[in-house]
Amino acid sequence: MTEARVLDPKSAAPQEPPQQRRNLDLRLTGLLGVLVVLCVVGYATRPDSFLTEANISTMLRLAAAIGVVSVGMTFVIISGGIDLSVGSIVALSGVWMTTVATQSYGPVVMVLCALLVGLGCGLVNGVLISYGKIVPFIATLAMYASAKGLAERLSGRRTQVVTETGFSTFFRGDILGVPVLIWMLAAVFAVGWVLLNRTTFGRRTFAVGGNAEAARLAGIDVRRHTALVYGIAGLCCGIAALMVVARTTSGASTNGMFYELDAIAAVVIGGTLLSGGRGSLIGTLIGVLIFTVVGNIFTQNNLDTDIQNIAKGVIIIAAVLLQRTTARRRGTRAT
Amino acid sequence: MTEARVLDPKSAAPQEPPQQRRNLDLRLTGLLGVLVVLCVVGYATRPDSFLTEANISTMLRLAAAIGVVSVGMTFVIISGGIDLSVGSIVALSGVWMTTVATQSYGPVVMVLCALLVGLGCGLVNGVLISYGKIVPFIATLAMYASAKGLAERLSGRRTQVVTETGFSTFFRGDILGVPVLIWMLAAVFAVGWVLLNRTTFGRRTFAVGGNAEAARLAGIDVRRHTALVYGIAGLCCGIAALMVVARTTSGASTNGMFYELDAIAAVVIGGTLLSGGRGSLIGTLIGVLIFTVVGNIFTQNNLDTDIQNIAKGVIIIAAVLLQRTTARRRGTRAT
Amino acid sequence: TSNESANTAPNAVAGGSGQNTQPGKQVTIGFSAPAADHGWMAAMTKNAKAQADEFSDVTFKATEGTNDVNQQIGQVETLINDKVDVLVVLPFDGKALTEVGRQAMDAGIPVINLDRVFDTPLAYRLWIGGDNYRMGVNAGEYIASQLKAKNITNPIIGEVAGIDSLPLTQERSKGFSDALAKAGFAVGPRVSASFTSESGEQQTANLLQSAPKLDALWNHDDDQGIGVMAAIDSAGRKEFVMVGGAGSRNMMDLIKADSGVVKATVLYSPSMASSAIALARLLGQTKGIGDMAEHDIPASITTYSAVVTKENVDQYLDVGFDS
Amino acid sequence: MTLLRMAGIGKTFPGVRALDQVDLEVAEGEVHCLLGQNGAGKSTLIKVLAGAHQPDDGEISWRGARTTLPSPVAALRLGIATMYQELDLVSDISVAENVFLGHEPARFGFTRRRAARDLTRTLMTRLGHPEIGPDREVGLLSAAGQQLVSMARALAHDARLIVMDEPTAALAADEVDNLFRIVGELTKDGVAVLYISHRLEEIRRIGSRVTVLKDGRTVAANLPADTPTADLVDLMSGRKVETVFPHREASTADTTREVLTVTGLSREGEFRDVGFHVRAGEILGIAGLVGAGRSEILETVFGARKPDAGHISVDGKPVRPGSVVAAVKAGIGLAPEERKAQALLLDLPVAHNVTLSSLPAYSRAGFLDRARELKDSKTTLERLELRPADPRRLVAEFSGGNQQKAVVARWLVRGCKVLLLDEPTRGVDVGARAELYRVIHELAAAGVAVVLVSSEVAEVLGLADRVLVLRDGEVIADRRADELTESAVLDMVMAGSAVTEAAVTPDDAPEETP
Ligand SMILES: Nc1ncnc2c1ncn2[C@@H]1O[C@H](COP(=O)(O)OP(=O)(O)OP(=O)(O)O)[C@@H](O)[C@H]1O
Ligand SMILES: Nc1ncnc2c1ncn2[C@@H]1O[C@H](COP(=O)(O)OP(=O)(O)OP(=O)(O)O)[C@@H](O)[C@H]1O
Ligand SMILES: [Mg+2]
Ligand SMILES: [Mg+2]
Repeated sequence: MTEARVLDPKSAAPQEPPQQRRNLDLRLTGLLGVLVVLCVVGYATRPDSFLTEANISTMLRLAAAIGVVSVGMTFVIISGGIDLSVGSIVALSGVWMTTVATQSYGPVVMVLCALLVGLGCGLVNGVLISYGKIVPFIATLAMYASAKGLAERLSGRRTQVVTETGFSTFFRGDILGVPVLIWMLAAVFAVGWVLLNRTTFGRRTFAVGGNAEAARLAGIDVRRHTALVYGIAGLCCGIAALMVVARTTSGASTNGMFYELDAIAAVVIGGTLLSGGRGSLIGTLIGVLIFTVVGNIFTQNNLDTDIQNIAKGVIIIAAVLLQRTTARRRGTRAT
Repeated sequence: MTEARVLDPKSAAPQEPPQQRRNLDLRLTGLLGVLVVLCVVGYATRPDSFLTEANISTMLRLAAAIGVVSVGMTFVIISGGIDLSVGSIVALSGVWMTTVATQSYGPVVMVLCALLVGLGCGLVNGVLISYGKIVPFIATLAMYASAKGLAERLSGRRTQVVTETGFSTFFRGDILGVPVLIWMLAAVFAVGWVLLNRTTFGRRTFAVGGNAEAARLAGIDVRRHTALVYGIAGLCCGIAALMVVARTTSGASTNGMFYELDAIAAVVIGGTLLSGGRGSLIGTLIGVLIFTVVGNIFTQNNLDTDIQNIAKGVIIIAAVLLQRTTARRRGTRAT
Repeated sequence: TSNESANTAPNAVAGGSGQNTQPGKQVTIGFSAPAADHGWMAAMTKNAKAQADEFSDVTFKATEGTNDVNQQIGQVETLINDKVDVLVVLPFDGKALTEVGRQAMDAGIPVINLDRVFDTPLAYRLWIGGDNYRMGVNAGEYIASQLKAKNITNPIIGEVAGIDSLPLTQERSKGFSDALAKAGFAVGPRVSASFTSESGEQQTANLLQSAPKLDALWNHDDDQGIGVMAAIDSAGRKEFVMVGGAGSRNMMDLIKADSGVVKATVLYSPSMASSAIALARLLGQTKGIGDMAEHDIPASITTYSAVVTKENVDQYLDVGFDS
Repeated sequence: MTLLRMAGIGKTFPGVRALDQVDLEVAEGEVHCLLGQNGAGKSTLIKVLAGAHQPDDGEISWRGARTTLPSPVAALRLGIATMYQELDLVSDISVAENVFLGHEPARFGFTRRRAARDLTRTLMTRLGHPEIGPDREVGLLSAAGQQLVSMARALAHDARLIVMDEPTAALAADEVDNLFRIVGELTKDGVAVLYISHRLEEIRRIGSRVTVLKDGRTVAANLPADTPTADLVDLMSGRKVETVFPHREASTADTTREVLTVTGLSREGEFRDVGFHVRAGEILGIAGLVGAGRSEILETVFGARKPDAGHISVDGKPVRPGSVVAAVKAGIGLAPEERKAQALLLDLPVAHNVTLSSLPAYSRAGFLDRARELKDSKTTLERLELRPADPRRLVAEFSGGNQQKAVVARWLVRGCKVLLLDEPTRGVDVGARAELYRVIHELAAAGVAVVLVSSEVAEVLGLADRVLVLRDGEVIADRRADELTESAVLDMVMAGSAVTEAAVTPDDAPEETP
């Protein structure tokens, strides 16, 4: 046994810089790195066409619909939920707005119709989840089946062609030389970013996803908030439906297929935690772009679908490993 | 401190009814109720054919493959993970075992091949998730794409017909008048149940899913455990591949489509928490049967697909609401 | 367009004349097909049902369409358990449903195998379907002749295929490249969509980017064709000849109008479903086909993939389906 | 004989040097106490000892031999069992499963469930709580119940060294005695205990020697347990801290105005017919044993639970029962008991946690004023001596006591009419505690009606104007604080239980064995 001893009590621990921001930035930098690497690969394999304005515009327009859906999905996932019904809602909104009855009222009604149908479906999801206390996975799975069925019924499973020329002219056109779809994507992202990062609504979304009970005890109306978050996701689906209809000049119950998987994948690749409470819209945007660029490179290089699939799996893993900084930092806790 | 408590250990210590168990039972009873109601509906609408031996056997054989996959999925979800790759693994195992090269070695090698491929893919998932620290959603999404691509490449996208007669004879046959597939389903469920509820492995699975950090601090090798759980899920996919190949007498890269969604839905309907730590295999079995019976009723009654989809959504919600006992119990805190 | 023709009656109906229209013995026909998730498949199901409705002596039982072969086997089994008189099966994957087809035949239920073919004739009484290889060949030959006529020597020929993992897509592509090879041409950029207009649009948008100049383009499927057309339209491209596939009403209208790139489509008509039901009824009533010398219905019928162009389009408008 | 020696231990988290040259020595059969302010590195040190963290430098020897602890299993194998500060139990599974997690009695991989249950029952009985059955779900137990399960788990390991990180933070007086009885039994068997607590009187009751950490360094080692409090505090904080309850300033508010009125509040199985009122500037203390229903009452007043009967009103206006939103609107705030589960967003910066209940005040038209948010959070953190006082850090990176302060900070920022504090000083060190007391007094002086629940009777008596004594969900006394003494309160809360003479006040003799 050793003697009692007393040492110098005045030593101090060094102060350190704000952690969170740096980590997020690091993660996003990693992701951006992946995107840049992909672009370099694209350019190396097809120097003639990859970085042309036309190809970039094509990629961005391709990314538009899934990008908008992913914005909504980011909100849902940050709030601790999941939405499997986005694809079906896109289909339903698109079909509804292009039925003959709706088209005869002109483009404004068509747009409103898509937005309202999307919002409505989203709110039904939200109410089932928050007030009906049904787990998000199940509630939105039910909506997935129902909305799809309804879209099939409404359309009689036929592709509804847009005959309303005003609609097509506007949404398929350009503004200041940039396609309307790209403007829309940018606008939705910008509004989403501000909403998530600069408003009380966004702050509450993080709180609800991080610890719903704590949020409730802090005086947040968790149920109403949850319902609204799914409403936002639905609204995004409505906007995406506009985009898909504009691009394909038609509404069909097959639109939006696999959007749920694609959107969730983009959100998660983008660094948003599936368990909620943490996430970033910029990450989501980069995630969407990564998938779009990968698809474009495959097509540009005329690869077989089977190789594409294998490569896609490998790229997903590589992308995540490249941005694993966070996992390492949290390693001590999360291992 | 009460003397009585301390000094007389045997004292009254009012043995409270084990809470957990009772609630689980209540929940399962609710689910079983849903199943019974569905069977009554089935019988009422088709009294001539619904409850015939042939129809029941058809339903069970139909449920076999997805049932076995759901057993593995239950383990994964209880351990706090998710597996999106099950469908692709079923496809890959099926294709691999039916390639000409494999078939020439005879039925035993075919069976081993399917099981090993399934197990191998599952372990790759597990290692990526536990040692590679990639979130399950992303790791298994990557496996989903890669395994599918590999299956397409192996099969040259052609359906591989089973020419090995020994295999078909056995797996398509009966034992004691009951189809082999149904025996297999029963066996997998029984083994799974014992493993989950009566072994240290199973109980640790709950702990890992409930609180991974606590499990680690308690001395459980969480990473190895996680890897094994995904291995089990992969093995189940291998078994399911045997079943699908036996039923279709062929292996194809299109097998197993949407199994991930169906299995997750069955598991969650069965009362297993998506967030991990809680769940029951019996619930999963009932969940699988509910979906099978619903499909059968639709077929028997000649309903339109679009109506079927809408109805399916409604039935999912109804099933959950009918078994919402648990939600209400935890309601005081969780509202 | 589909909107205009939405209220018109089913366009393709078989068995309109002759003795066989007289009501006979009551026949229950079981019908199983993949999910009606795009226009062509929906038209198959719809035609089958419409054809069945034409006959007072037919009870029609359709099961939920599914793209899971395991599920489809279960459904066919259910129909067998139900003891239908005749089965009409359009399998998602012919090889995978062969055994259950055999099972039905063994149970004494004649099976009409629609379109995607079973592995062995033992599994069906009659096969009726299209000729995917010939469809590709016809598309290839049409394109080759067009290009030859324009004296193009080194053409860039694009292809928008359907779901790559289906045998029918592979056959179509093979026929296409074989026919082109005969003319000394080869397929240039090729993408595969999934029979939906959205996927058609996405894939074509990418394809058009990778090929700044095209001479011809074959699109396997007119359902995805709506999206393909939209992509071509947004890219503002019109320097090439496009040929469609399957023969939707929409595409035929475009061919007739002759105002864009679409010059032809190669038929793969869902009218075969109507024929299948008509033949199923006859099988159930053990009748033959009136105009044939044979007493029995033949064992296999292949529909012809006609090339529909501006010149002959009027003649085919009635089999054009709503995409 | 020296059992464990840790020398020169260092551990750095990104941006924080949590441990820097720590030395520690534990002898067989002693209760070695580890002292230090919030964030001094105590929990980090014991996590290194448990194999949960890997040290960056330093060496560890066990019974004289150098060893490494690469994983929790390694530590458990050596015979080091740990009760962590943040209850690390799996809440979804049963008590027995938690107790034997990782070392289940088993044959060929099959669990022997009967054996596990029987052993658990024996352990819980030894801990004095046979009513916590082996099949109960841990998540449904109270914090104290969970602490007992944690204890049982440590005992189940048959360890040579048991590490206890603030085991009494969630316990009431009777439970503390119980714990100390067990500690006594253990040390008699030669088992060593490494004991962490912020309650210095406990150290005098059971401690053998004391090691003091400050800012990740050992500033004093192996001091005798009877080292004067003032010296210990001095070592820990580097300054003199007033450990007594601060002098009450007279309230400036209208102290006759009844702010919170509760009548006839009942909830099936939890409490019956509870009524009380709190005036502006008054501090109402609630005393009672664990399970007496104190937390439930606060949560019900706050709307987090729906009462079966009863009325709640603030400033005479009735508050809609069962709605937190309504309660917060009416000006009620609650600092809940379980900070991790009920209060904190671990993955968010402290600033966001602090302003969570006051978002409308920090926004215009829904847009946040983030600069002001940061500034105010920083001020509040500094006022509560939260360290490091960097509002942008994630809550998860703070030590337990500092997290607790963040919870209190939330309601300071909000400024409410009624503040309900459930165990506000749990895990808070002596210096900061004095600060918290001062803050509570200031709030009262500013006219806030404060309701304080604490398991430390001395704290209730020292802070409150009036004390409500609860037993089994019923109010048995409502008196002025200066009319009561600690032993009187303890008598009351335990009356009806078999012995009252065993009730010990914290200033009693250091050692006691049953
Ligand atoms: N996982 C982590 N990541 C970053 N910093 C951490 C982590 N864990 C602890 N720290 C930091 O290490 C320091 C020591 O924390 P520790 O939990 O050991 O304190 P403590 O002495 O136990 O305090 P308390 O009495 O409040 O429990 C603190 O500054 C804390 O913020
Ligand atoms: N002696 C006990 N030890 C542990 N848990 C108990 C005990 N008695 C009751 N409980 C459980 O605790 C619940 C109530 O505990 P709770 O923590 O809410 O009470 P409390 O008076 O607020 O005590 P504290 O806040 O000091 O923990 C009871 O419903 C019961 O399940
Ligand atoms: Mg600590
Ligand atoms: Mg309490």
